[in-house]
Amino acid sequence: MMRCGLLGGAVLLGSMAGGAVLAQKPEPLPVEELSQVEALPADYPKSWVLVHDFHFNAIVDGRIAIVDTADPQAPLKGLVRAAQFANMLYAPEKREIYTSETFYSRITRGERTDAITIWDTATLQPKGEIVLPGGKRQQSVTYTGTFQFTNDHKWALVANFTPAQSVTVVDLEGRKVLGEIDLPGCTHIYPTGSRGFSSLCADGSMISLVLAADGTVASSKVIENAHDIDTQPLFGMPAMVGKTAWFVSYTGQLRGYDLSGGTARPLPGAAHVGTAEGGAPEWRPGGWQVIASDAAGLLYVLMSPNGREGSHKDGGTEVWVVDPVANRQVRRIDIGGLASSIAVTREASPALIVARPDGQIDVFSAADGSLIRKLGATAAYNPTVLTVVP
Amino acid sequence: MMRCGLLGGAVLLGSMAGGAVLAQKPEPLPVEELSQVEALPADYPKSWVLVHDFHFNAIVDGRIAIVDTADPQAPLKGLVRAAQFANMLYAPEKREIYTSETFYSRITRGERTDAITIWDTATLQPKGEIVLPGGKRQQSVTYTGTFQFTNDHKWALVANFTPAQSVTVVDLEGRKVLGEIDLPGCTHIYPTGSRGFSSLCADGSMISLVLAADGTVASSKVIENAHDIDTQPLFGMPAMVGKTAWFVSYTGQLRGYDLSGGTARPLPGAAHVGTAEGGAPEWRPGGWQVIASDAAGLLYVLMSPNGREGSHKDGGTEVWVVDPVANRQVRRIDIGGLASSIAVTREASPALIVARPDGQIDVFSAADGSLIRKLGATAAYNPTVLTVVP
Amino acid sequence: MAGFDKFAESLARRLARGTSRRSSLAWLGMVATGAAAIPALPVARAATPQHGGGGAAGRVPVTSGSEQDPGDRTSCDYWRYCAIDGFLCSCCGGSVSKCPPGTEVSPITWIGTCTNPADGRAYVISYNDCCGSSSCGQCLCNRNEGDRPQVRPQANNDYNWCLGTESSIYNCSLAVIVGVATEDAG
Amino acid sequence: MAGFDKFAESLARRLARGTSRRSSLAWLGMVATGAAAIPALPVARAATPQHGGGGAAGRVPVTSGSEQDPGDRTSCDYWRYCAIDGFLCSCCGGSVSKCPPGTEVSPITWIGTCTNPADGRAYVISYNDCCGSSSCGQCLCNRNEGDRPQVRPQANNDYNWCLGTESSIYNCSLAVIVGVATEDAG
Repeated sequence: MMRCGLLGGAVLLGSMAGGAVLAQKPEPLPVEELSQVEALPADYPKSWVLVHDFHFNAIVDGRIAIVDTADPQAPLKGLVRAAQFANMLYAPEKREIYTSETFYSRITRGERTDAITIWDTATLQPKGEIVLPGGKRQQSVTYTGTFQFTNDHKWALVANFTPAQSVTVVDLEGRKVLGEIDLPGCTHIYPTGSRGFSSLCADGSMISLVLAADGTVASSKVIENAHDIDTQPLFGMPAMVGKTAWFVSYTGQLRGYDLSGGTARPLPGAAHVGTAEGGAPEWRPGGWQVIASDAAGLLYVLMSPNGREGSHKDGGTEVWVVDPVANRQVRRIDIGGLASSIAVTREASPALIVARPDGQIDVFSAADGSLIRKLGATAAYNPTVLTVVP
Repeated sequence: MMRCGLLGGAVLLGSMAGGAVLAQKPEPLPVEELSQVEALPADYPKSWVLVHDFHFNAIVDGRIAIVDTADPQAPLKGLVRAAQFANMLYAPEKREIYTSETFYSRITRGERTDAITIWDTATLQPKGEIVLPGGKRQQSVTYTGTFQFTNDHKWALVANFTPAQSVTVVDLEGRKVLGEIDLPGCTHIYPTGSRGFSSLCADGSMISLVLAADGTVASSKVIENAHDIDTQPLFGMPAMVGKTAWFVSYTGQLRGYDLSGGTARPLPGAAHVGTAEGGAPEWRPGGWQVIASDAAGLLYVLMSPNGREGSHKDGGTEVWVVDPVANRQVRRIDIGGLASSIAVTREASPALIVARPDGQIDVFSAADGSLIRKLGATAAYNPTVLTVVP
Repeated sequence: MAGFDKFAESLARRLARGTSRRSSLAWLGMVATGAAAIPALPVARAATPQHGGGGAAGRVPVTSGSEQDPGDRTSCDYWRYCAIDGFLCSCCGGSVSKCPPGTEVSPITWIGTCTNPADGRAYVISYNDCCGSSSCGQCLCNRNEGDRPQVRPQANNDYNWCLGTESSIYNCSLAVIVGVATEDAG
Repeated sequence: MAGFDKFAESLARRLARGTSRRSSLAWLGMVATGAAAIPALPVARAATPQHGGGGAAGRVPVTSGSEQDPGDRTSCDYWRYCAIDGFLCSCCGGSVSKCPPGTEVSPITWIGTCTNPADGRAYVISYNDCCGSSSCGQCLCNRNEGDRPQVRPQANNDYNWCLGTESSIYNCSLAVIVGVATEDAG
């Protein structure tokens, strides 16, 4: 580095001398070392986000992009394979990333293998694999509810859909499948209590299951009238505030479910994202991952000014910040164009991460809504789910 | 169809009546049949082209697009898998397409399998597979010379590169590998004689091998000074005129090799694509598949006006038609923008097919250079090699 | 909505032919659960971000030839696509009702209800996926009229509906008329 | 060109450490065959068609910090990329000399000779591929100064140089200085 500084000076002298090459040339640039691979910090900084790239033009070749939203020079830190409608989980304290994927022996045909791959956070190399039996893993455009932790990150739950519905219970630490729970009519997994989960059901109920130490169902309870698919359909992915899952409906109603105990408890009272002028015909939530929380418990909802039936995946142009407990709209953030997914980091000064349909990722201040930086379309083709470092 | 016409009339009447819905409504559209899959003619028309899509953004997910260049409404007729730097061969008389591919058990990792897949031209369904041993299949940006027929389409030859060089001999009809021929220092396969092939070698020679009935080498012959890599490097893919392979060099020299006998025979005399004004600094061939032939034996060469060292893959904006035997430039075709690959169909009125770097495919008259139709970017992301129906 | 239950039953019967007993029974249950809730809605074009080298640039319209089935079948605006999410098979070597060669039709799928502007009727459209060949990559189209959360599978277009097929690899989506939902949706 | 044979020998020795005996011997032979022909040439930017959602839009330049190694390493114009064909590892989680995490470096590769505009020297650049993760998709760059047909492998950038690695899946390409070809290329 000292030598580099010196050489820089020499080149400057040369150019000052009218561009002529000096008789006294600098030393050549040194030969560089081959065979090196970058390593990441095993514990990701809080500015990092795991961006699921659905890769619509090659779904078999989906990925997770590890992105530092504070580094506009090199936002993409690395890629983890997430093949064929994959899902991803991140366990920071274990320094592991898990992908649940589907493979065919000839990419598009042949023998099917579903498996969870365990990746090291520092090297992004696979450390192990757990094969999932039956070829029944649910394949969807990315949702968080089809692959979830329970039992303190020791287990994973995998949603199945054939279209018969069930959940496979996996012991991540023991690297083995514990069993399968039939769950007809119910969908998505919301970790509940210390070892269990809840699901939303097609008849409007919610079901909560407590699991035994061997992965079987110890007890279950149905909560009737937990959601209304006809009048207030809920976006599939909630924002978590502690152990409370906050869902937003297609029209902006907020529904909280306390998942801290063995049985889910719908929070009483109605909250709403609020209203605003200028909608044509009205403001509604719109996008893919439309709701996020910050550490203080505020909710951030991606809003479309062109809300109508069928607009719920069209994306939004503003983010509305809402206090769901006080049922109060705190502020509106103009994100300067259409976005499809949002998340809020857990940094000391939290950032609102905005992913756009063309892959552009922008970083705003969650506190005042000002634009901090633009990362460009530098990480993912089709960013679906953004997972912040907790 | 009769009923449709009637209904159309009814709707028209309705609109003439000021948009009011008639009391006499047309019959509803009929319920349509489920569970149908389109089939192709087993013998492809001569307007069809097999377009190799390298799919740079997902090389593991490469494809062959079957394209009807005479159908601007639906140019894409179907896709055939061509995974991971694949190669493709087409045997019209067998109504088969062959892909030589590489697979990993976990897409990017795990156990490697190289295989030839045999596809039916009508259904585009696989009919069989021949596994290639050793995990040594050459992977390159698409060249025709790494997978070739010999022995009257009964056998295929697969180039290997580890970087040790060899050729695997495959009995397509018998669905088995016959053996492997070491070929150090030589590259690409040019079918020669009735059962054999030639390769270009790094020392400037060409080697021709005659194969025995069991796939071993019956005899071989080295042709010294067959090409000059330093001063006249040849684009890798020749245009075939009968059994003569015409190569073009980076600067526009044309080299013919008669491959009809057991040993390749370099044609005497020098031919050249010719020159033209307006080059900056000069006109040179440029693109990926830069040379094509028509049924009359004329050559078509994709030319860049910005020819210089290193420009040979930059693409070209004109196609020069050359008679290589008379060594005469016949005409120049302005193709209205940058293209990377060209081919000429064997239709009664042959078409010059032009593939552009953004995937657009245009069709020109080979006879007078006029634009016939534009197919748009409707078939492939990265068209590399165009194979016309013979 | 009248007649929908009858339609759902008939649809389930037709679908049952092409799929396993267990999955068709599950499907039948789902159709029965959700049938009454599938609405007939006005057609509106949703934002469809284009990605990749494909897309509509330079496409020549493909029409039915019938004035009662108007519109360009390679355009996301075509009336039948009101609840589709995926690549249009009409751009992939297939049509609205036929899969491209080299693929197979998923026997079960989601359905939407789209209004035909020519006759004012709401038709039930089955968005069967074509499977076994990877992402077609042409004419990506995402519209969501009547699309409901995954908890109501038969009204959700986010599932990979390549189910009951030899391969679950997704290539493109059809838009097949399987019935009339309402006589007048206007 | 003086000194190049010595360089090639040393390069082959370094490469031999990371690869099998058979392939390194084959490689040594190839370097010896082609060594005298690798030219030092002026830097010119080739056409680099962009495809897909990635690309240079919105990129912030990445520089070496040294005036003797000038230019943006995420730009195809950077002097070291004069004969590269692929995704720039500097855009993929790596750098010009380091592979992104999750990949491994190919021990053998092709080489180009690029002129450093700051000191006028022609450097020999090794374009090792990073392997085991699929197409990075960022900063596709194709330049071909000194690129020669596949018959001279060590001067050809069309090979997938993910050879001698556990996986041959291609992710991105490095541009590592491995020597000085000529003292003054100007």
